[in-house]
Amino acid sequence: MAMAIDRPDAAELLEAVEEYLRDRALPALSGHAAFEARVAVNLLTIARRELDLGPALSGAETERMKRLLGRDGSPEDLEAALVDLIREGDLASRWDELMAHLRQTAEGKIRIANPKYLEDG
Amino acid sequence: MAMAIDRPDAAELLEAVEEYLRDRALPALSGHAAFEARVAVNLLTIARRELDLGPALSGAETERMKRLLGRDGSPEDLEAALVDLIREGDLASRWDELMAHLRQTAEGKIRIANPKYLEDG
Amino acid sequence: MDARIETLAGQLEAALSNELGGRVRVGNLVRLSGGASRETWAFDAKGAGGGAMSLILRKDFEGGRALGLAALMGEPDDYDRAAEYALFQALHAAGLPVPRPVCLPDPATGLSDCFVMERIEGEGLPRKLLRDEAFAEARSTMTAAIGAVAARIHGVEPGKLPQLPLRDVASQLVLCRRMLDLGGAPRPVFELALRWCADHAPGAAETPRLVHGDFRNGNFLVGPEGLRAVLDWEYAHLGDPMEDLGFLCLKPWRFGNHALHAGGFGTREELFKSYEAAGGGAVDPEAVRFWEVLGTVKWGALCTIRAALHLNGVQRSVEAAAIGRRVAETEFDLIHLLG
Amino acid sequence: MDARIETLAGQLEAALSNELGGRVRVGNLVRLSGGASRETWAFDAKGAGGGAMSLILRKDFEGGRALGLAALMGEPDDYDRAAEYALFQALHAAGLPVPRPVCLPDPATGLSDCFVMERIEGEGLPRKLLRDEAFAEARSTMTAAIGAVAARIHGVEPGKLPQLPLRDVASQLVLCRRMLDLGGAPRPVFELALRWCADHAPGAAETPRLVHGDFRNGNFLVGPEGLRAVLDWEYAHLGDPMEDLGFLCLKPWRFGNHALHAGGFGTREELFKSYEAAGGGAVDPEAVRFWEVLGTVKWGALCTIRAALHLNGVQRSVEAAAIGRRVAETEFDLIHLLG
Repeated sequence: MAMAIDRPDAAELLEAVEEYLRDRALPALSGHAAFEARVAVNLLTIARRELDLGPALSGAETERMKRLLGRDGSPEDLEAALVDLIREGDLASRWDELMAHLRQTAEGKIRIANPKYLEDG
Repeated sequence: MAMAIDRPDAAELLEAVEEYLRDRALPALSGHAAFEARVAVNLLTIARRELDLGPALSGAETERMKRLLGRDGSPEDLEAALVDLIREGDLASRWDELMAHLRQTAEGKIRIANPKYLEDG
Repeated sequence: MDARIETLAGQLEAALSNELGGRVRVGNLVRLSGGASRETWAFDAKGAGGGAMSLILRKDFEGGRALGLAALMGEPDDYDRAAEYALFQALHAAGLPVPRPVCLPDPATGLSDCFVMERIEGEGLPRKLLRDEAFAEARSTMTAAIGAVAARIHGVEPGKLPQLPLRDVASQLVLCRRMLDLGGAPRPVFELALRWCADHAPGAAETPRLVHGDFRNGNFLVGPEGLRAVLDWEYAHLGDPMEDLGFLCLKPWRFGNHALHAGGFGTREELFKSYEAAGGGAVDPEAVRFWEVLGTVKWGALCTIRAALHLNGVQRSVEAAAIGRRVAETEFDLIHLLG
Repeated sequence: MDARIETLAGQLEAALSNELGGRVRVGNLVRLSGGASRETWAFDAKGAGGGAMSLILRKDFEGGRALGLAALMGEPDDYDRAAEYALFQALHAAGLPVPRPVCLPDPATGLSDCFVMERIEGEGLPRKLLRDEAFAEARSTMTAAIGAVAARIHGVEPGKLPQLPLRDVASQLVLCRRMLDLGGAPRPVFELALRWCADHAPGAAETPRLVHGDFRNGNFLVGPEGLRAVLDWEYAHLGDPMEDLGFLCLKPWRFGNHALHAGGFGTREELFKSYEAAGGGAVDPEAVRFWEVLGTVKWGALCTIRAALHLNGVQRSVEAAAIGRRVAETEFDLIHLLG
């Protein structure tokens, strides 16, 4: 962390708000507002995992797309090219490679959004 | 934003939690828990500004340190060298440059943490 | 809120008095939770003769119909609450386990876009049905009961029903395409699944049958002895009966019981056996799998829509925001189904 | 909480009955907000003769003293509540505007680490004092009153006080160094300020004087007519009287009235004039500026400590987390002071 960011940094701020919501607000709330407090805590844990894992997962995804498509480009270009391939290209010849890429990408998103889902199988 | 991150992304999740805290939780809370809800909203806005501005501010700070110290290195190395300079080096000869760097760094942090403080002058 | 409850109770009293004759009194009116485009209220009604009824009011949310399936498909929304009421009358007459429709209020009473039906007691929350000791006996009968009720739904003579839209594979692919386009940037997994569906569509049935259209754990009302009713018919249409069996087997309705594809209650094989035994006709497992894939795309696309409505400010909430991040789960499920 | 209030009320009745003689009854006991290391309670006490008193209980927070200044300086914490009580007795005897100390409870009553004092009615919140119409008249007198009270504080004969620690520049720089080291990674701005302070320390006064040590807007109790009392003497020590004037002028206590350095009430010049007019001796503006710098470092270092206590799990709260992000403001203030 560079000097430009003081502590508690963004992830640590989210943790403080999570604790407040869970330990202080939730016991004082009832009904739908209490239910939403639990959802809000979950959103903050998702955001924290995104700050933690997002950059590496995005980078790995871009590398996989470059290999799969055999070309360079920005993540947005590569993604658009991948969608074109899937909509109109010859998929049979690289089905396994494509599915492996999509599986890894989906697993990465789930590691951020709901890691328990991967354990469920 | 790469595919690896679905929407709402981290900043958008924080915005949703801010709205929940301000519009749904706060009216149902009282006393210290209500006060803390306002603080929590503020923490989330700080975190969002950090996600937005942090990378560019950190990058600019590193570049300034390289110029000021006349050397390359990781942000951590450069920061340690700057602290050494301030503790033991000859400051008189580069006082203005040093103060300009420190002022820009502090202003950057405040743009994230409490932008109104800069308007106050 | 209290003022609204009083107004609503008065309107219900007027509508029910009209319908049933004599002075009807309404009490214990409470809004039930849930519903993104529809409100559900529970209440009790007492007639002049002292007879008491437990009732439900289903009412369009203000602006709710703009969020409905027909609006998304660009169709005129003929399927309003009056049409749903007529469907309930037909279903109830056909002997299906559905709440008895009681009253379609005259708009002159101030009530519109709604109808009143009988309230059947029972549990609908999937986690309770799949976990609670109180439903242990019910669980042992659920797969057979679900298979049998599906067979009865699909066996209803279409001529005895009010007009329902025909939703074949092609129209459902159009719907998914439209929802995904509204839901944000193109997603490779959904694109792949749509292409797969176009390539693997089962042949159309000779006669389209009544299809529930949202046939899943979550729309079953259950007592300790077993299945009591099938709810939420707003997506009912004519089409391929295998659609209901496929949709029932989606992973999100298994709530952790992943080896038990049929809503977490039983295996696919048990479901198919009970469906055929109840006279549902021969099950086509490949068609069921196809509808599992298309159903997963449809569910995932609906999630992207809920998230987009949050992101573009139409319906903001932490729940809607959370749903946006669950789309990855449907992508993961699709990869398993196709891989 | 209710059980704790009942116990505390009973202990206070025992302690006050001991102290004052006769049966004392305690009522309206409520905890006031704020305080990271100390609890403050307000209550009413009624003696057997019917006399009523409005009182305050100051009590160490459980584990609170471990967070105190002495603990941070590695000193034995002699300055406990008994010492603070003795100080209040001396201040009150010297005629300073402080709450009258009433009782230092015998630990046999179950009360320890606390004392009881008179409750003076008045407003202490800086934003109200600086903005509310009710304090318009008070505001016009505040700078003169603050200067005068500072002169009276610094004029107290040290021999009439209980023993207080001497805190000269060198010891305060050691304290700041220690706090900053505990507070996290080295910060260039604070390093620069500490070096500047070491190079610019004013000469030590011939006789160290009583210094309040936390002399700021926020520790003044005010009525519509003007200043009523100076509170929060826990940082009182012997040292350079210019320290109190410098600390008063820090930016964080101006609450937006930035041209009015003296707590947002008046200019530095007005403050100095009233101090000298009240017999406080000649003000050394350079020394005041020095103590502004050192006070800003101390305040910033305290903020880093609060944040570190949050980060290492000792005292978690959203407030403590927020304070960590306010440190940048003190860095910004230091750059203005030094630049």
